[in-house]
Amino acid sequence: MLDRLEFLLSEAFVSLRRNTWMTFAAITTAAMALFLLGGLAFTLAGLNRLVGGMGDRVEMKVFIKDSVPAERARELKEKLLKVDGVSTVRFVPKEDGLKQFLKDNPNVDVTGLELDNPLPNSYVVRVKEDKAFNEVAWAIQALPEVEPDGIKFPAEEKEFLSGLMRAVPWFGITTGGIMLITSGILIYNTIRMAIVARRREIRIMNLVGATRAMVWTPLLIEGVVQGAVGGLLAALVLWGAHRIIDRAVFSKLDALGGFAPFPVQSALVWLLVAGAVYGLVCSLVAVRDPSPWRKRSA
Amino acid sequence: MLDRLEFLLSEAFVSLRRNTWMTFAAITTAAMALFLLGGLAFTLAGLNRLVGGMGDRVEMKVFIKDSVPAERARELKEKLLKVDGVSTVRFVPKEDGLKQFLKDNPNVDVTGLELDNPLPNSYVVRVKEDKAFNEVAWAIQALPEVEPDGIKFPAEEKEFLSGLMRAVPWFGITTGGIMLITSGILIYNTIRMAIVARRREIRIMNLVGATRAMVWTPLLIEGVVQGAVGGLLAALVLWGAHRIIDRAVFSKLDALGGFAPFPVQSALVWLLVAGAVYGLVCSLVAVRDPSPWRKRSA
Amino acid sequence: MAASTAAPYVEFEDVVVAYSDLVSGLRGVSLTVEKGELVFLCGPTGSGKSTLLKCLTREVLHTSGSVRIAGRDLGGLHRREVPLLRRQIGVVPQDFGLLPSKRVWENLGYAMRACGRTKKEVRHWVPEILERVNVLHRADAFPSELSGGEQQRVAIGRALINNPPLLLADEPTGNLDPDHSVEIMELLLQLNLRGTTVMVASHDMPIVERFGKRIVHLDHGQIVADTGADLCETNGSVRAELAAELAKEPQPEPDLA
Amino acid sequence: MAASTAAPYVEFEDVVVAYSDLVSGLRGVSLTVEKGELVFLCGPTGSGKSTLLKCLTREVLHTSGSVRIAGRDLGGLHRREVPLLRRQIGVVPQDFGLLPSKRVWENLGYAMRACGRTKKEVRHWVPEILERVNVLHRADAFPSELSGGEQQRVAIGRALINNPPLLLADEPTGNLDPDHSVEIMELLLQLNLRGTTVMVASHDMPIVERFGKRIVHLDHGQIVADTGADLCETNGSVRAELAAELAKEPQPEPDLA
Ligand SMILES: Nc1ncnc2c1ncn2[C@@H]1O[C@H](COP(=O)(O)OP(=O)(O)OP(=O)(O)O)[C@@H](O)[C@H]1O
Ligand SMILES: Nc1ncnc2c1ncn2[C@@H]1O[C@H](COP(=O)(O)OP(=O)(O)OP(=O)(O)O)[C@@H](O)[C@H]1O
Ligand SMILES: [Mg+2]
Ligand SMILES: [Mg+2]
Repeated sequence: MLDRLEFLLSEAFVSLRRNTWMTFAAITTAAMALFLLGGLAFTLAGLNRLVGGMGDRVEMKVFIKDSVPAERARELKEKLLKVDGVSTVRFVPKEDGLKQFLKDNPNVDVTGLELDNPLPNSYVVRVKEDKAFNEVAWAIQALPEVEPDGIKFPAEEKEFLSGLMRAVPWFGITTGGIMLITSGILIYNTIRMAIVARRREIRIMNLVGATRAMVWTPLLIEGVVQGAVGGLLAALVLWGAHRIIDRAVFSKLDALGGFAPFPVQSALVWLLVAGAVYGLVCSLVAVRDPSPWRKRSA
Repeated sequence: MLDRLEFLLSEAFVSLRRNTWMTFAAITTAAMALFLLGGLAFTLAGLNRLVGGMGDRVEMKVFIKDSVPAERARELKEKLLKVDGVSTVRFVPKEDGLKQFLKDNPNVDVTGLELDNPLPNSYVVRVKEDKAFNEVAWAIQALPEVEPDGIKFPAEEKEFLSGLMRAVPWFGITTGGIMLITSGILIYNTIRMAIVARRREIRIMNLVGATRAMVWTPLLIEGVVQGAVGGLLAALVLWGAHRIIDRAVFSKLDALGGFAPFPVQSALVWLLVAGAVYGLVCSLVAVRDPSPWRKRSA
Repeated sequence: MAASTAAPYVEFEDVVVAYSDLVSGLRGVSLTVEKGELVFLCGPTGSGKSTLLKCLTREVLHTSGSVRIAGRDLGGLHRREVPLLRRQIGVVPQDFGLLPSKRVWENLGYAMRACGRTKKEVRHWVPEILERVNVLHRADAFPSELSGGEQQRVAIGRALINNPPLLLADEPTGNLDPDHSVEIMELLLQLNLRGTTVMVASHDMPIVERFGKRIVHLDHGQIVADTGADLCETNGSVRAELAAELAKEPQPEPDLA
Repeated sequence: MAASTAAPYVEFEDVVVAYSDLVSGLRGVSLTVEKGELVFLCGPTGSGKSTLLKCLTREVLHTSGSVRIAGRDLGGLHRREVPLLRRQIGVVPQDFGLLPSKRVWENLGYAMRACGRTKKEVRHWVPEILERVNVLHRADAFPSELSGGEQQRVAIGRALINNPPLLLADEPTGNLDPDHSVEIMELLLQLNLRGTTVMVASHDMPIVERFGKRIVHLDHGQIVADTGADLCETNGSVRAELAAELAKEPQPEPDLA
């Protein structure tokens, strides 16, 4: 049994060593497909994180009626937090509002403003989910303490961002679909290459009485090894790409909150496993389709 | 001469027809590489357009000293337009400023504000290029009519956007680099496939006295045809991808100003040409590297 | 001759092989070969000799008729059973059929391992067989680095290695000089004398006739003559020599005539 | 014999071909062949016959010594000149060397087109040559669909097609039955009588001897014997027949002896 296993393994490794080019092509192809898929997965995960962070940032200003005393306005916090979909609530007393306004508009003539503050008390309300925004706004508007028409929606730019983030899943799905098809074609080509390269050899092996398992097990092992090495390579390339992008893009862009750190270990493990499975599937399909070398006989 | 050309062409086409699988693999590989590159080019062009549109939107508010009479403030326009890098300039009289403020903050108590307008006259200045922003700001600040520290920079969100747009070229370069490497590997693999597939045949052709040109011209023609068909395919796939993305993403996202329409004709022509060149380069490299079939003899 | 038991060992019954509507390899061949026989197949090129041998290894599936080995009908053989069939048969294909990416000794070793032998057996037997067919000095070469005759001898060596009960050799001396041809033919005869059933397709009439064995003549896919062995037992010297030689060796000798 | 002019047509001078440190194909061969001669190369397998012929087509580059055809040293030949050299030589390789993806007639057609012939010439000559080597009925088959002998005859046909001044045949009858072998050999002789210089590597001693031509014996990469033709002009009948036949045909006959 052990002897047999050793035979199959040595067959696989001798073949890997001798068919240098085929090995190279298979490994790079596997690496490329896995790089595409791995990069996609990582990008999607990162964007999701980003969307999560962003969604929370989308906030509205709620202005309280001037007739409501400051004391009661403060107590409104509890009521607001009870509204479905509200994440956080921050009270902005009219004094703080004026300070912020003056800070934003340093050139405003302040004479008289400090004595007769024209700004109302207000709340900054953040919603849990971007989608719930409108419902939350309606619910808050219904509160008696809130000024009629007293909700200020996010600025144009924020709306743009939230729209972008809403589009991300769609974008991910279409890009992912294209990449999957691409790597599918790569897999198919690898398989056909292997079949063409080995047609003659398999015919001869069969002729000397080798069973299907005997001819194919080394092929499967080869496929698994190639796929695994390809996966490793993909992980390394992905890591490199991450570093490049991190340096080139994200270091210049604090607003994005920095790039997600690269999960070296799990990337290595996952891409290795994915590569091995990819290799196995490749060789299995190559091995299962008997037409190319059976056409010749019979 | 014509007879000779016909021979070379028929050689190429017979071979294309007989090596069905090789033809298929080469075409899909070419299509894939061109799809990646074409998609990249299109995306970059689209983003540039977006950045162009955005960059223009990045504006600063310039507040004029209250001591400067409205008349002279109006005349400042000329001076501002002369500043290097300034794109457009819009005067906002203090009255309009207040109106805008009240519109933005509908809950502000207006009592007294209309009589004693605390806002200064201001200008909204747009810069031609995002990068020139700081220099423009410095130059304007130096003008005597401008309030000291009287330049209001864009809001946080705008800054984020302009940062993102500043990052786009970098992002494009890194992504483009990776895609170029990817398609480079695809090209290399295609070439090696062709060499392996033909090694024996070329040896025999040489043996019967065929010159290098005679063996290779059909190969070059084959490569060009495969590349061109691949390019066509890439154009079609790109078109399809454009439609999918357009429907899935951009229709939901008005802020992006809609997706750039797909330039069907020029895409077809360019990708066809690119494919033909790609095919030619592939076959030329395949044909120039004699080692695989020369090792055997001598 | 090497005596048979009840049923014939190899049996063709009205076998037709049609490669296409126009081209046929065999058109109605009926032939029986007893266990332990040595049969030469002769005939002009394209007469169907290789096709006949390929029917026995199931490289070619006959269109009609029936092919039987030891009573087993090859027509009804499941794909999984084909390897088992082939392990019972030593084959020397006309185009040698060596694995181009394996060295000479690996080619033989692979054939042994394919039939379930251990590494130890490979180490022991491969050099011995290579010695016997005279290519031991090229054991580390790849097939493309061998001369035509050397390749042929490797192919013969590979067929011998599992001591199969049935040996099919297609033109085993086509690329060999007369001395080596006789040597190889005597090797086949020797195996035959030990009980192996041997079928050889050959053009080399002088050598074939010298052995005085049964000769089946094919032409255009049909058997045109079948000269029995006993009719022309002229050159018995070879056999006598071999028999004497074998008597010295301490190996088991199956039913010798 | 077909008389020579001044310098010998083919000339080997102390040629050594070392495939590796241990394996050598030729070890110091000196040989001259006059224009219009027919030379058989004989010797056991692995003795260097194929290597010698491959030196002339530059498939193998000799390690030392010099190889000359019509006074031209092949050692100094630029890579671009090799095709021109090969167009002057008809080659029948030992492994046939047919293009697997081309049909039989395309294989011949390609060889013609490679040498600059027109489509019209291909249409005219290919069927004629295929007829001559007896495989016209398989003109549309791919090489893998042919019997061994048929493949060999296609290879011979391809070598004949450009009417080359020098013809090299490596084991051209290895897969042919005696009748076809004689036929092919006579074809070669006929070409020789018309002025083509012919070198044939062959094991088929009975046939070789029957023609009574010069025989060069090789062994272990060295020439061990060189039997001149005139010594054994026993069987002149073939030549006489052919000469008579040729006399009838209205073709130009270069310097016949
Ligand atoms: N490409 C090669 N690489 C290494 N060794 C080779 C190569 N080709 C031939 N040889 C060796 O050179 C020697 C001479 O080979 P060659 O083919 O010339 O023999 P040959 O006389 O044609 O034999 P045969 O009659 O069997 O065809 C042999 O020992 C062979 O193994
Ligand atoms: N795979 C195939 N496809 C189509 N026709 C074939 C195939 N193999 C053989 N043939 C044809 O069948 C006929 C018999 O071929 P076969 O190989 O059996 O002849 P053979 O007796 O072995 O000849 P040789 O002595 O030349 O090897 C030939 O006409 C050949 O062209
Ligand atoms: Mg045959
Ligand atoms: Mg040889």
